[in-house]
Amino acid sequence: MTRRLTVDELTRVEGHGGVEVVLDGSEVKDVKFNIFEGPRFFESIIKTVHYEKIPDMTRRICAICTASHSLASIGAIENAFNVENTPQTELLRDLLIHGESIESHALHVYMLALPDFLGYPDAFAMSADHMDAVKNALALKKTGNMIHTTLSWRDVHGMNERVGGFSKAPTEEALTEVKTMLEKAQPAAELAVELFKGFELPTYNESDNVLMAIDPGERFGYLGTHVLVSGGERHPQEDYEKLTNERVYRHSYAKHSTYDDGPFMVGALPRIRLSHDKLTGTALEMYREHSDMVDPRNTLSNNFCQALELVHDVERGIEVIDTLLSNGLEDEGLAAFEVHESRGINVVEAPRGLLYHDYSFDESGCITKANIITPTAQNAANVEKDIRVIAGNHVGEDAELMNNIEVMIRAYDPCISCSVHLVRLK
Amino acid sequence: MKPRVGIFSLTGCAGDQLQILNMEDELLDLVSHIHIVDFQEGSSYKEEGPVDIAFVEGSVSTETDLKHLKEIRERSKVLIAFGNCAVEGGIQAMRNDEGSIDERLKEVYGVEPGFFDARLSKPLSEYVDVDLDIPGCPVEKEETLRAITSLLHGDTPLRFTYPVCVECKLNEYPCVIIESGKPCLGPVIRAGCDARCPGLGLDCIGCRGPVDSASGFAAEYSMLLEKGYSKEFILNRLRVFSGEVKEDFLGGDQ
Amino acid sequence: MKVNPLEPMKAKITEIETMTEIEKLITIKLHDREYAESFSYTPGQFVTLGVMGVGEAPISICTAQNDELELEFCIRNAGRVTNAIHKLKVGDTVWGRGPYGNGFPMDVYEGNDLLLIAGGLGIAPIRGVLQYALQNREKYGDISVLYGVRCYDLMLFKDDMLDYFRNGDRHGVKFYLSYEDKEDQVCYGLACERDDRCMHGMVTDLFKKIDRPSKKTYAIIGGPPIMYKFTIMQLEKLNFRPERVYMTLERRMRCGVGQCGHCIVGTGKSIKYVCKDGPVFTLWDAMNTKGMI
Amino acid sequence: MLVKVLAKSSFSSFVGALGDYGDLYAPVKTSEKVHSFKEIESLTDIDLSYTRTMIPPKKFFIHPEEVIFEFNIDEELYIEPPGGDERIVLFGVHSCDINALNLLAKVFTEELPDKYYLERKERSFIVGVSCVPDEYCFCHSTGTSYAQEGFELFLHDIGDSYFVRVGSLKGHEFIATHPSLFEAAEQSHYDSFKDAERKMYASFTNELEMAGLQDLLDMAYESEVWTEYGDKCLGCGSCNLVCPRCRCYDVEDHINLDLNTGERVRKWYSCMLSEHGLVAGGHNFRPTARERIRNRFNCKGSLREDMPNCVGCGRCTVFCPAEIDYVEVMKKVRGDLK
Ligand SMILES: Cc1cc2nc3c(=O)[nH]c(=O)nc-3n(C[C@H](O)[C@H](O)[C@H](O)COP(=O)(O)OP(=O)(O)OC[C@H]3O[C@@H](n4cnc5c(N)ncnc54)[C@H](O)[C@@H]3O)c2cc1C
Ligand code: SF4
Ligand code: SF4
Ligand code: SF4
Repeated sequence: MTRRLTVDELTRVEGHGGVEVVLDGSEVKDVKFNIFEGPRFFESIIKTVHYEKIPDMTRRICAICTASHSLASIGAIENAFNVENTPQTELLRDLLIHGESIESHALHVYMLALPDFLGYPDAFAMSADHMDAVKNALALKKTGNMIHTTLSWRDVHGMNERVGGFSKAPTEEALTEVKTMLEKAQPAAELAVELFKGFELPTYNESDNVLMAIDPGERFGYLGTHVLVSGGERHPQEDYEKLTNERVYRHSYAKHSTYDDGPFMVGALPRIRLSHDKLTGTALEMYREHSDMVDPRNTLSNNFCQALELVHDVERGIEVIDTLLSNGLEDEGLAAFEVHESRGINVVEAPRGLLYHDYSFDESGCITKANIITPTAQNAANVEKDIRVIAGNHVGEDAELMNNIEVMIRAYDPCISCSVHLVRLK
Repeated sequence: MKPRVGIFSLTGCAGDQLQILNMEDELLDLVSHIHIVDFQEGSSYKEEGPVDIAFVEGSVSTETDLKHLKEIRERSKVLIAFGNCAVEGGIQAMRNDEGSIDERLKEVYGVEPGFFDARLSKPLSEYVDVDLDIPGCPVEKEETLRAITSLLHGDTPLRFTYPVCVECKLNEYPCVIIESGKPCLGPVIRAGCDARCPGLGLDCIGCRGPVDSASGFAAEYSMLLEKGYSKEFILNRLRVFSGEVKEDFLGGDQ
Repeated sequence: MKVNPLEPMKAKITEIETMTEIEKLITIKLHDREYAESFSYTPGQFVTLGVMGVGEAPISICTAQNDELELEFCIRNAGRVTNAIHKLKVGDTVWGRGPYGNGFPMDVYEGNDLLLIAGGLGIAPIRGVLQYALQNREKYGDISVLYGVRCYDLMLFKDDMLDYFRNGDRHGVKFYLSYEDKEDQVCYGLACERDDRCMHGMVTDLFKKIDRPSKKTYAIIGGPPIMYKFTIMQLEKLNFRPERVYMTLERRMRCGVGQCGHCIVGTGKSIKYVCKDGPVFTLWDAMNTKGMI
Repeated sequence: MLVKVLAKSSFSSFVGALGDYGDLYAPVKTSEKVHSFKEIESLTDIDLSYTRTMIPPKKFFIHPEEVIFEFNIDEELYIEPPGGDERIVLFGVHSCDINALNLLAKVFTEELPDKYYLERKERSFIVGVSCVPDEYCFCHSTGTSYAQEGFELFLHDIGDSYFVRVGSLKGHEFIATHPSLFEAAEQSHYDSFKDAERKMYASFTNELEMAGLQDLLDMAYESEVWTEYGDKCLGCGSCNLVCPRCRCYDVEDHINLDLNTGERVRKWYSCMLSEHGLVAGGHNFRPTARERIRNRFNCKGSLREDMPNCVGCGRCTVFCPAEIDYVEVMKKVRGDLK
């Protein structure tokens, strides 16, 4: 007899998604990771729009990854028009994307995932017994947001980062203030690692994972031009189509990505796994101490990796600000460049993993064709693989199975509003 | 008894809910004044039954959204369209009058009509009575908080009924239209953001949607035409956050 | 005592009477005795009434000055502030400033006949005029009142008005009533009771019922903007001189003291502030101030 | 009127001495086309060659947005926010703006004295400076190109020194406490002053004939002018907000999350905004841009104390994104009677 088990609506995730598992006894017949956020057609909407306002539109693909989208978008445009940026711009962008990571991870690790581990429906309920954790989360999140507002001028969907630089450079006072906040936030970040290292990782979803992450260059980070794949491959971002191989699946309505015909994973776990040697001081130490918590065969390690990244982000943020302050800040205005018929591709690491923007322009700088591939779309196939594994290994109550699946999915920190290509099947 | 508050979301980027979570300094105080019965992004806890204040973000873009919205309306005393998607239909409504949804599905997904549960993105008011709108992409934290306190106080929240230019002037920001001919939408967009973009030397792209009196649209349109912007450029600009800019907004000569 | 003209003064609600579905009669007593005792006004003047945390709204005082240190207001629930006032109970606090504006110059009218014309909520200030005139009955000649309502349910100050209607002779007033809703049985009953004083129609139709006003009559109007135009046409037919027609106007107001600029009317030649130059104006003012009516 | 002379070589000592009175504000260039009265830290920030600031000095007396009361519901109290005691010096104000402040003072102090305005006025020290008109200035037409009162000191540039008129007791006291800065005015100084004034007057290129304008506006009530410019108008309110004579404001109550305390805020408003004439019940006395723009020009054209409600500073023209020219409209009113 077959049973259909479902989670109608995943909670504590960005956007709308659900799960369906069809079992025959203990045999897994079918699994679906359904995404039913409404269609937003960004790639078709932005056609004919002048490049100048493209980042303003595409950053609205997702609220929590807004800076990643805008930087991916700006980068693609700059690659198309060969824009040269100043070192100050590069540093500010680096700071910005670390800020986003802090904000996003603080929200996810502390407020969305931690309640799972401690057994609460949400952070508000959790605050009754763990006020400190919630206050830490809010303080960290606020710090991330502060970086965002200082550089981008709003918590969500800022506007100050632009093609060719920043419209207005932050003042030294503002950056110094951010630095003070970051210093104060350090213990809260480290506490996240302390908290998660104490949780025993369930093993029900252990299986092989192909991991993919950006090559951050010298230091651990979220910007770069190449992509690393577990096993040692390194590809230029321009090869992204080969890496992601998107397809529309009849059931789930983000397009699914596959690599070499198999699922792969992007996100904190791949990043830490592939570039942990480039982490900052404390984060590196903490990684070494608890490297057993970073298990490439267990996607639940993702939360711990996010906690590690929090430590890194805070430290790295301070470092970047120090460099900026010692160089002195200048209102440089935006870089000059010429618009021509062209195509540009760019990759960044959003908090949830690799994000690609690819645009083609006509000679006046208006978009003729666009393609955007988000981390959650890339992870979808891997999520389904994990569901199969969990369902296959499961013995016991169905309710527990579905709960395990939900916890696992949440560990990916899926950002469904972000998945761009999403529609629900009629 | 604490008012029962629901924070619901339809199609959008979830940024307006996030703005509630972003009220780091006030969040705990706020939740102590209200009883949250639904908050998809923030909590697994859900409760059936009536809702005193429903915040609904996102636009209606699927049959499921529509069903959900009608259910929310049914159980809610005050329904608030929360954010630009809910108030105007959002960025995803920008091309509503250009080509059908089927063509877009074909283009983005390469699938045949009828494959997906999708409809043209529309604001909530297209389908249900909306008691209050809080505009913005995303909503402003302060405005949201003010609306909540005002509702808790038993009052109707104040709305911004004047354009961004007012705040631009009060801040003494140089006008980007006058200084450099940029296509600023400030004159026709609802204030409340403290003229953030002009403050950075950027032209307002209208993320708070049109100010109540749409009479300025025609004047804005002809002003930008006069400055040499093409019709397509202006429409691409006006439509991003204004839903379908009605033809009659733009006067006869377009 | 009071140094900041924008500072609201405390008052307690002593009585609330629900008059219609949307209007309440609210009696207040000023908290500060000195302020209360020095509070002198003429009918047609207004105060701003407010609720803390919501705002203020201009409201006409609808009584004539008397020895009771209490003031009455007829308040229609029309928006934020008025809604908040409607929610208050006896004993609650409201906040007031005033009195503001120029009321009806009752001394100017002395020795003359009065023709009062009111529609809807416009009866609120007119009631004060009537009260004053009746309290000082000997100072005035004939007093006639034309009051137009939509239907009986929406009639304000019902007890007073029906008393004037039925016992006008005793009070020294000829009281005429018009109603718009044909189906209204109560009003129909009143019309049957005295068909020379009550009829179906607009308030302007009542001009058919009244005797031709004497040359020394002052006409005094209160009502919604649309009513003025038609009433004035009637008065002009009766050869009223423009300086013998008085009316009270409504505009948006934020301060009540001629600062906030919302209530401005007129042209370069004659700019007026309804709050401080009015709200009571003559027809001659209106003829010289475009946009006033 | 007392008159003195200030050598330009003493300029920096003079400005320094002004700083003793209070915080010094003067025109600073903030962008290509905008000057603003800002607090001065260094003498070099001051740009006395400016023509007009975007926001006039009224901002110091009626703040763009200010709390007029704090309230407490439980305690039943409206509390005036502490007025502060900082004193300010406004340095470099032009005659048109001084005249505008004089008229504004009438609105805010004459009938019912506005406490906030009065206190700030009391604690201010205004130093006027002569100017050179540009193509938008028409203050000679409105009779406001010369300030007779409303300042402590007025500096007229006469070459290598300033001809200083003393406009108030406060100004006189300043001179008395800084005697070394000033010299007595000689006949030659008077001559140069008159010369400079004559030159200034001759350099106006913009002009508006004022005679009978009030009547003309009245007669032009139904003129096509209002439709023509109403169609062009964006309804953005900029013209009012930059006008030194406009003073419309709005009032809002804000309540805090404790649902007990809060504040009453007043902020600048504009008659060009759609809700300016809206009353409860939804009736709008000025429903479209046509009525609103007509109202604005009528208000501007009206007289108060025999002075028009416009001081000819040209701001509303310069800072109108739709490029509606005040003088052009008024000229059309003259030419387009009905
Ligand atoms: C001299 C004078 C005397 C008066 N006397 C009386 C009297 O005796 N009795 C009496 O009842 N009234 C009287 N009024 C009218 C009274 O002042 C108004 O009804 C009152 O100001 C309404 O204030 P409010 O805060 O309740 O409404 P508000 O909420 O402030 O409404 C004010 C305006 O905003 C509009 N508005 C509000 N919300 C919205 C929205 N969501 N969308 C669009 N527009 C909106 C309303 O339509 C209205 O035009 C008088 C007015 C004046 C000037
Ligand atoms: S910059 Fe934009 S918002 Fe500011 S005044 Fe100019 S048009 Fe208005
Ligand atoms: S200026 Fe315009 S685009 Fe910028 S935040 Fe305000 S409304 Fe949005
Ligand atoms: S109306 Fe225009 S020119 Fe006249 S004072 Fe005001 S801003 Fe200046």
